[in-house]
Amino acid sequence: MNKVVKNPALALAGITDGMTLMVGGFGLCGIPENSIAQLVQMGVKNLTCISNNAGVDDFGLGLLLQGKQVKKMISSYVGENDEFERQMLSGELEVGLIPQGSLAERCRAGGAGIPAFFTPAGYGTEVAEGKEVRMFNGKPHILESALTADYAIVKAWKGDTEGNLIYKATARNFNPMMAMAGKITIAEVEELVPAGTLDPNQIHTPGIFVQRIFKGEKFEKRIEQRTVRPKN
Amino acid sequence: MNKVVKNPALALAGITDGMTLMVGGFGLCGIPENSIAQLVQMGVKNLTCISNNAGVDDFGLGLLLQGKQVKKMISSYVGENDEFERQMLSGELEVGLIPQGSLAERCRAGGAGIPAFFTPAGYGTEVAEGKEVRMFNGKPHILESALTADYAIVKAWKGDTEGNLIYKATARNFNPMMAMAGKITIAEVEELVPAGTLDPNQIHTPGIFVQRIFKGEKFEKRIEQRTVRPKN
Amino acid sequence: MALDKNGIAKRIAQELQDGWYVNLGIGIPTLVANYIPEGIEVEFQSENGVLGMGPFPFDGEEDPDLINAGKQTITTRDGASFFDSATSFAMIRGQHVQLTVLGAMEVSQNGDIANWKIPGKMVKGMGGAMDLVASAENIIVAMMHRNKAGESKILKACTLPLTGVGCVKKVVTELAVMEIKEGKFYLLERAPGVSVEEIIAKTEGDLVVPDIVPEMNLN
Amino acid sequence: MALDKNGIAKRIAQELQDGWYVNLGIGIPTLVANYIPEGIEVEFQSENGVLGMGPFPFDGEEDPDLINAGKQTITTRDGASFFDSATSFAMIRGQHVQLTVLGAMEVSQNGDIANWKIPGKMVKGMGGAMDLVASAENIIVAMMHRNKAGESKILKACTLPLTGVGCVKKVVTELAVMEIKEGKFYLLERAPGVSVEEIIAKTEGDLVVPDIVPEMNLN
Repeated sequence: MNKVVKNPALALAGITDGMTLMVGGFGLCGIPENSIAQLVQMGVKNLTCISNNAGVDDFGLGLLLQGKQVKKMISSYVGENDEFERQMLSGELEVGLIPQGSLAERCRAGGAGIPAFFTPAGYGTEVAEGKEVRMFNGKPHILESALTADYAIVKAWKGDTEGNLIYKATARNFNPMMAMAGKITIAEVEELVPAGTLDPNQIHTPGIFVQRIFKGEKFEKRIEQRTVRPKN
Repeated sequence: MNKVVKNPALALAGITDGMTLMVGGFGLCGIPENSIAQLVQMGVKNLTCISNNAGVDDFGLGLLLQGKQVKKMISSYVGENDEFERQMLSGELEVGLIPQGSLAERCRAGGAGIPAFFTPAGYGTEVAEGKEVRMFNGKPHILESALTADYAIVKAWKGDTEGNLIYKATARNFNPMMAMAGKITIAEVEELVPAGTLDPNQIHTPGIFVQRIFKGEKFEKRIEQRTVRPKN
Repeated sequence: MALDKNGIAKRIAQELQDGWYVNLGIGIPTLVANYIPEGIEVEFQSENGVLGMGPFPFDGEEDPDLINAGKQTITTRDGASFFDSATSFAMIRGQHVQLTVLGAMEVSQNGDIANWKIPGKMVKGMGGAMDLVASAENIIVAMMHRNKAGESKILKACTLPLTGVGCVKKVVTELAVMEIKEGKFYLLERAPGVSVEEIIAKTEGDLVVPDIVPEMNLN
Repeated sequence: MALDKNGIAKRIAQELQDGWYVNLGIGIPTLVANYIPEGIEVEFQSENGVLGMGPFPFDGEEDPDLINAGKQTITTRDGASFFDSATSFAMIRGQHVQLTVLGAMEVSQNGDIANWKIPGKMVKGMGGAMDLVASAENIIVAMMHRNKAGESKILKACTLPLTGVGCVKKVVTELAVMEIKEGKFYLLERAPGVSVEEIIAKTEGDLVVPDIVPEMNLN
């Protein structure tokens, strides 16, 4: 069941104006760089992007914002991004803010066929407005619904030809849940190996969740907050 | 944060009559054999056991049934067990049957602080009796609640002193979710290694979910349905 | 002539499409894996936590930690993966598995299925069946047309406790292939040499019979 | 004398207990990791998916794939683990993390906290804060007693949009340690050399002051 496509153009074929995309990553860590570059090149517009963050001005999803390709961002934390701020304040860009844990769980739910679940996060805040509240164990919870996307675009460290994925360190973050929640899921990987190479016991995302996979040409992996100790 | 205890007796200390236990495994695969033997020795009674299956007559949870230590089994599939059948038909043993996917998800929910979720499984069947029904995407779903336990007892392949666990093949099954859902979680492992030995990228159950860990003395690993091809 | 169990499995295998992930139940469904048509690739999922099942192991090479949902020792193919039960049912409930094949005690003409409980007899539990039938977009039932008492299992309404409602799309028995739609069974094919009359006689549910009912092609 | 940020962190570190898993927010809370009392072991969780964080990496050894929730490059200790965001918040929501320390713009005497949004200003989002405050059994707020305009942040009722309701148990500022219970702030300790009168003057919420308010012991 070979899912390998040759390049980002083939991987992202079918993404059109107005679609909803999930894009993996936390800050600039574990984002599908090559796919984002391809989205810029394709020039698709009016996208709804579900992604924990919105990148920085000149990297990550910030690149799509620069090209005014995004109609709506659904995230838990934005900012770090002047163009984002300008578009949001001017009303060009819609923004839906979701608690980070609810965002993760709603993506997982979307992939797992759980249409809705109760969580305590956001009760009593504006996040809860219009949502059902119910007590469990003496504590109020709100009902949150599943999220899905036309396409989910994720980035992994290693992948095989059947779409099995392994992530590295904290570059895992939202990628596994988004891979589950895409109607079509595209994975870009640093290393693409034949099926049978990866240990079946160590697969983070089983290939069933991935429809297309390609090896990214290069990964810049920009660091947002370089913090170091001096070597002595 | 050393969680190692020397033997099953110390690992299971605190389990008393009437408690609810989650016990990992699918059939006889991935069950905590040494802990079950210890429960038999302790003679604790009136237990509620949440476990996908109930073992066979002379192995797995069947051993607890023989000693009439179980008041109630919560499972998805029982049978393969004459003593179980006798106790159930005579009314000595209560049995709660739950669809397997709902059982897995309810354990995960218990561990993840999700008190309830909607699932399509069981709608229109006796499993749905008394449960809230709601339509999502044109399809009826029922509301299922989280499961937790006083103690969860799981079995892993490798574990480290901080309680990080790696399972082998399909012996993983219910163990990871049950590890999350126990107020106190006890892990028995085949191989116990110092912290830092296991690759942090390949941990199936992070140590935060495990309170006590011990190396099992021996693992019989009985096979329920040996099916083979002849070697030619 | 009515098919045997392998014949039923062989006919169902014709429904497989390239690239599908498939969950096979215990019994006749398991046999489907032996008849994958040439030129297509499918992957088998087992709900206890494995994707990419291969054939049974060679004698002496069985691994107690590697079983399928029927608790049989198995092997895996290249590209296999293991996962926990919650993830496994996420695949099933989330409709990532394209086809589920399972056995049944009864199927009704609105697609209800009963296959887990006979009141008054020992109840073994539903296992993963309720999740599978409630979730799958595409469910094929593989079973004998009648029970051991000679009563039709293709019914107007199920008499046994249900496993799921309105979910079965297709039924393959030793006599016929039937589709379920709009509250009726539609006879699509008959087993080689089996007459339409015999199928009608052995079917209790409403059966729509077209003028021409082709024989199954099992070559 | 009022504490500096490190003093606040040092005082909060005294609350740590052996074997706890702890989530530290951005800002003052991050500093708590520098003052773990002798003889106890705690593990730090970061909600982007790591347990067992170590110190910042040596210059030149930073790994872009290894960051904390503040997007800072980090290292890990022996026994660390990585996991996805859903599992990370399962730990938090499921109360497997024993202590959460975070900053705030306002705290009210019934334990409400506001720390994510100032209407009319740019909104950056709540990140994981709403999950953390709604879930944690044990939340300590680390902040300055007053804002830059000199207004008390220790209030009868929050004026800013809430992050969570009735969740804060303890507040540590540069002036005082206060417990929240029964709808009031209880003054537990004062910073060395800070008078009870100063704390009262700078606190807008109802403050219960015992006869004797010990000084914090920061040695």
